[in-house]
Amino acid sequence: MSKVLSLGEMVTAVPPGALVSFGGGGMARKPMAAVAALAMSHTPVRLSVFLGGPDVDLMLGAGEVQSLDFAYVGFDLLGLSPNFRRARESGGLPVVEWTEAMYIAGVEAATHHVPFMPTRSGLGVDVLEVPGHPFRRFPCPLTGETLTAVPAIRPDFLFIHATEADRAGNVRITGDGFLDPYLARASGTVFVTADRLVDQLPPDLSEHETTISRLWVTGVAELPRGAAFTAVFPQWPLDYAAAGEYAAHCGDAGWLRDYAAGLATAEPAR
Amino acid sequence: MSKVLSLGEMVTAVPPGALVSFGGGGMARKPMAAVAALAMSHTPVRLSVFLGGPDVDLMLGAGEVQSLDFAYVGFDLLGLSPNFRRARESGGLPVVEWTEAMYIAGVEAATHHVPFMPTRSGLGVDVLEVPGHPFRRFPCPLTGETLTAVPAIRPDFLFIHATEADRAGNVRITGDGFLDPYLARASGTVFVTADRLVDQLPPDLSEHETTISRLWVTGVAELPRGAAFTAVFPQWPLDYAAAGEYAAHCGDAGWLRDYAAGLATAEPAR
Amino acid sequence: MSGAVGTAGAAGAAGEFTVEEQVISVLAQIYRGQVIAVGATVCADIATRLAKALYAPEIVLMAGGSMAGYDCAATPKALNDEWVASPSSVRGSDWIETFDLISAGKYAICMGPVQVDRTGSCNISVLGDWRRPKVALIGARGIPDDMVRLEELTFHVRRHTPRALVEKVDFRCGLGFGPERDELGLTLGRPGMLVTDLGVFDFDEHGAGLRVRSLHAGVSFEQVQAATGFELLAPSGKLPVTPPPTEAELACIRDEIDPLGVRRLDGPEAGPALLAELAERERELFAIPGARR
Amino acid sequence: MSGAVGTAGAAGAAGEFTVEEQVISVLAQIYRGQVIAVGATVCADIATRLAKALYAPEIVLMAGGSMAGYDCAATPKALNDEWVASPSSVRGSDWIETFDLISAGKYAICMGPVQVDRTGSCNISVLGDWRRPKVALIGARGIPDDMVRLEELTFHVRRHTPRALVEKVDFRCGLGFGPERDELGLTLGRPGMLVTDLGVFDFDEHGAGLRVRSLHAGVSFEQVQAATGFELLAPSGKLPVTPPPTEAELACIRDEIDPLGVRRLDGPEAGPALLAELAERERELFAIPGARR
Repeated sequence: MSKVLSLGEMVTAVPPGALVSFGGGGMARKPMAAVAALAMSHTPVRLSVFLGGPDVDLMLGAGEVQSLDFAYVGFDLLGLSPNFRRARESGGLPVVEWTEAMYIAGVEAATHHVPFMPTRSGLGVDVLEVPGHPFRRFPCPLTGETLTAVPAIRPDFLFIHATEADRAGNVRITGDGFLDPYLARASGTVFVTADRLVDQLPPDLSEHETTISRLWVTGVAELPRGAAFTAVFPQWPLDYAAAGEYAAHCGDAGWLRDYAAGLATAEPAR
Repeated sequence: MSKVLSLGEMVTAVPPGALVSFGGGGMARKPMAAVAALAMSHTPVRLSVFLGGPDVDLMLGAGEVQSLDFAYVGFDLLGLSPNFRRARESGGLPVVEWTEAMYIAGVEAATHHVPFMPTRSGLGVDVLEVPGHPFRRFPCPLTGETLTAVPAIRPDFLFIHATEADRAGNVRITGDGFLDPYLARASGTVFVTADRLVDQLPPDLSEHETTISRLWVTGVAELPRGAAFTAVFPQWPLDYAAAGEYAAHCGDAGWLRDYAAGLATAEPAR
Repeated sequence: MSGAVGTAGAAGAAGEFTVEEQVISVLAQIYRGQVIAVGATVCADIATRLAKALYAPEIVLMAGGSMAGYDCAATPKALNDEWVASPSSVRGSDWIETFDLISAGKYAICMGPVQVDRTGSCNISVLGDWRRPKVALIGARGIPDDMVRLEELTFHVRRHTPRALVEKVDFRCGLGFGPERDELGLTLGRPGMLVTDLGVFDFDEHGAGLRVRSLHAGVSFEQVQAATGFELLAPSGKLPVTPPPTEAELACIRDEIDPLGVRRLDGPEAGPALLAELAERERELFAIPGARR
Repeated sequence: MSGAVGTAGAAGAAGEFTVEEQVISVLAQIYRGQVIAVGATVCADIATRLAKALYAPEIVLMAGGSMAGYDCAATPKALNDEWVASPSSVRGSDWIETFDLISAGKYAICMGPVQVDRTGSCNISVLGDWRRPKVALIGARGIPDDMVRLEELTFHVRRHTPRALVEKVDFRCGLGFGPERDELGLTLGRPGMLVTDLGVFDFDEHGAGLRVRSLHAGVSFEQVQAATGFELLAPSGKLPVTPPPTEAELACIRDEIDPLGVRRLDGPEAGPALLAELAERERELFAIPGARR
C-alpha cells in the first residue's frame, strides 16, 4: 500500500491546462521544491491558491500560469510579490480575485460535492464589480434574502508540504494547516512532500495528531526542507535571509530559473 | 474568567419553548444528568437532536417535548426507544425527520451564519414527501441543477457531556465527537457537563487535543458520570446492564420519574 | 436456523458453520479499495474486519465511531468497539469528513433495512403511515444521503420474512429500480446485493423484481418464496448454492475478529439476555477500560 | 517621525515614547471580551498582546496562525510567532472555525489598509484600475468578509499621507458610510476608529467625512490636513491630545511583549535591513526551534 513517489513522478502526472493548487499560506509551508519542479517541467497550468506567496510568484515568474484564482498573494512581512505584480500590472493574466471566506466556501462546496455554496460575502464591495468573476447574487430559496453563490473549487492537482507523512499517505501538519485538509478533500489528485516519511502515523501520539487521512492522498515523497525558506512549524522557522534574497532577485528571470533548477533537483539533504 | 456553573443554574436558564439540543449520539456520551434535570424542571421545550437515544427518550417520557427534529432516535444494539415509539405512534408529536447529511448541512448553515445550505440529499425519497417539512428543492443559481435547501439549525441551548473541561470553558472529547463541536458553534448558549474539571486544557498534550474552544462555551459543570449509563470513551464503556434496565422500564412513567429525579439530584460521586 | 447450517469449503478440513458466518463470508466480498468500510448490522461490521484481515488490507475501518477507532487494525468485534480499536487507530476524524468521503465515493456500506421491496427500495424509518406509524423505527438516518452519493448500496436482512421483504416499503429511505428512478435521472445508489439468512439476491435493473443469485446450503427456492412477501423472479435453471465460508475465513472470524461471538446478535438468539451475556464476557475478555490513554 | 514623540502619562515617572508605542496604546483599547483579537499590522498585533496582558485576559490571541498559537499567553512578538506562542497555546483550530467565529461576531480586528477614503471605504487590493493595476497589492483577503460579519472595523494606517488617505479608494475591499451603504441596508462592518502616526480619527456616519478625535503629541491640525488627500471635517473647538501610553503600558511593551522591537517594522526604519537585523536578534533571543515538541 505504499504511495511513495518521486517528485519527478508527481510533476509528470500534471498535464497542460490542469487546475493546480498549492497548500500553505503566504510565507508558511509552501511546497517550494514541488513548485520549482513543476515550473521546470514547462507545463502551463491554471492556478488556484488560497493564500499565495513565493509559490505563486515562482510559477508566474517562470511564465507557466494560464490563469490565477487567489484570495491573497504576498510575502507577508517581506512585502509584495514581484512576479505577481508584474503579471497583474501587465494586464495579461486572467485572474479571479476571491475573498478569504468566499474561497473557503468554494472549497467547502467541492468537499461536499455540491456545485456552489451560499455566503454573505461580496455585498457592497468591488470583488463582484470586476469583469469575469464567477460569483452570482441570488435569493435564498427559503428566506428570500440576497446571498452570494460561489462555485466549487475542484483542483485537479494539489501539492502540499507537511511536517511528516507515512508511506500509506497519512499526513501530519503541526503548524497552521491553512486550508490544506479541506483542499485535499476537494482535489482530484493530492501529492504531499514531507520533511520526513515514517512507517506509520501517529507515532506515540493520539490519533488526533494525524491531519489528513490516507484516503485523500495520492502520493507522498520525502523531501527534507521541501518548503525551502518558508516556515514549517516546528522544524523550520522562516529563513528571512534566504527569503529576502528571493524577494530581491526573483524578478530577474535568469536568477529565478537557476534558483528553481537548483530547488527542483536538489538531493534530499539527509 | 471561570464559567463554572451548577446543573441547576444551567437548567434554570432554559425558558419554556426554547429550542434545545443534546450532544453525543445514540448510546454514546449523552448528557443524561442534564437531560434529567431539564425534564424535572417541567419546562416544555422544542428538541432538535442529531442522533437521539435515551436523552430524547427521557424528555419524551417526561412529556416536556413540544416538537422534535431528528435524524435518528434509538438505543443502538438495545433496540428502539420506547418513549419515542409511543410519542410517534400516538400521532401527537410534531416532528421533522432529517437525514444525517441534511442535519449536518443545517448545522453547518448555522455555523456559517447563512440561512440555508444546499445538499444533494432528499432526491427520490419520502423525507421530502411528508407534511410540515422545512426543506425545498431549488435550482442551483450557477448550474441550474436541482438541489435541496435545508434551513439552518440554531439551537437556543445545547447540552454536551465531555471527557473533561477547564474552568474557562475549553472542552476535551476523546471519543467520537459526533456533531458536538459544530453544534457548539451553531447554538446560542452552550452548557457542558464533564467527567472532570481541570485548571487548564490541554494538560501535557498538544493543542490538538482540545476539542472545543472556550469561545463557544457558556458554562461548565463537573459531573462525574454525567452521561449515566451511556458510553464516554475512554472512562466509561456503555453499561449494558443499566442501559438494559432503562430500556425495560422507561415506558413506565412512575419508574422514569424516579429515575430522572435520582439522576438530576445525584451528588457528584467523587 | 440456529447452529450449523452447512459445511465449510476450500482445501482445509471441512467443518460446520452458522448462517451468520455464511453471511459474513458473503458480505466480506464487497469491501475493497481505498474506502471506509461500514456495516450497519453486526454481521456486516464483522465482514468489514474479515475483508481487512484476509483480502483488502487497504480498506479503512471505523470501529466504534468516527474518532477513536478511525483507520484501526482488524480488531475483535466488541460491544464497546472504541476500547478495542483505539490503540491501533491512525487518525481521528469527524462526521463532516465522513460525509465528504461518502460524497467522494470513498465509502462502502452494507445497510440493515427493516423492509426491502421488490424494486430495491428500503426502509428503516417507520412501519405504517409516517404521520402516525404503527411502529416508529429509527428514522431515515443516512440512507437517503448514501443513495445520492454512492454507486451502489448493499443490504443485509437478518430474518427473511414476508414482513421484511415486502411488495412496497411503507416509507422510502432509499429508492429502488423502476420508472421513478429513471425519471429522476438518478444513477447513483443502485440497490446491489441483498443477503439474507436464506440466500443471496439482486434486483432487476428495470424494476421487474428480485432475483435469487444463490441459496444458502440446505435452502430451497420454495422455502425462500414462502418467506418473501412478493413473487420472486423465476430462476432460469438450477440455482447455485452460496459458496460456503472457507476454513481460513471461519478461523479468522472465530479466533481473531469475533472471538466473543457478537455475531450471534444477528441470529435467532438475539435479545436482552444474549446482550447481557456478551457484555459480561466482554468485560473479562478485553479488560475495559482501555489501552492507549 | 522616528524616535521619541511624546511623554508617557499616568502616575509613574514620565518618559519618552515612540509613535508606534502611542499607536499600540490606542489600539489596545479595542480588544475586549470573549473574542479572537487580531491585528493586521505589527503595532495592532502587539496591541492585542498589550490588551491581554493589562486589560482583557479573556481575549483569545492567535499568535502565529490558526493552529499552534491559538489561545496563547501574551507572549513576546516575534518574526516567527508560532515558536514563541505554541508552548502556552490551549487549542488548535482551523480557518473554517475562524470564519465561523467572525460570523458569530466573536472577533475583533484592526486592519492595515493601504488606502482609506473620506467615507471609510478601504483598499488593500490594487492601486489604479483593477484590470491592469498601477500597483498590484495583495488582494481583498478577508476585508469584504469581515465587513458583512463584524459590527465594526478598526483601521491602522502606518504613514498618514495624501496617497493613503484619499478622496476615493481605487478598489473597495470595505464599504464606508454614505448613500450606497444605506441603500444596501448594510448595518455591519461600520468603519470605526482610524489610527495613524498623526492622530486618532473617526468617520461621520452619514458619509460627510473624517473627523479628528485626537492628535498625537506635537501634531497640529494643519499638519494632518496637509497629509490628508481630502478636506477633513472642521473641528468644533480645541482638539485633544491623544492620551499618551501609561508607564505600565510602556514597560509591558518594551520588556514583555516586544523586547525584540518588532514594532519598529511599522515605523520609518522599515525595510529589508531592519528585517534582517530583527531576524538575527530573534535567533539569539528565542532560541528557535522551539518549545513544546
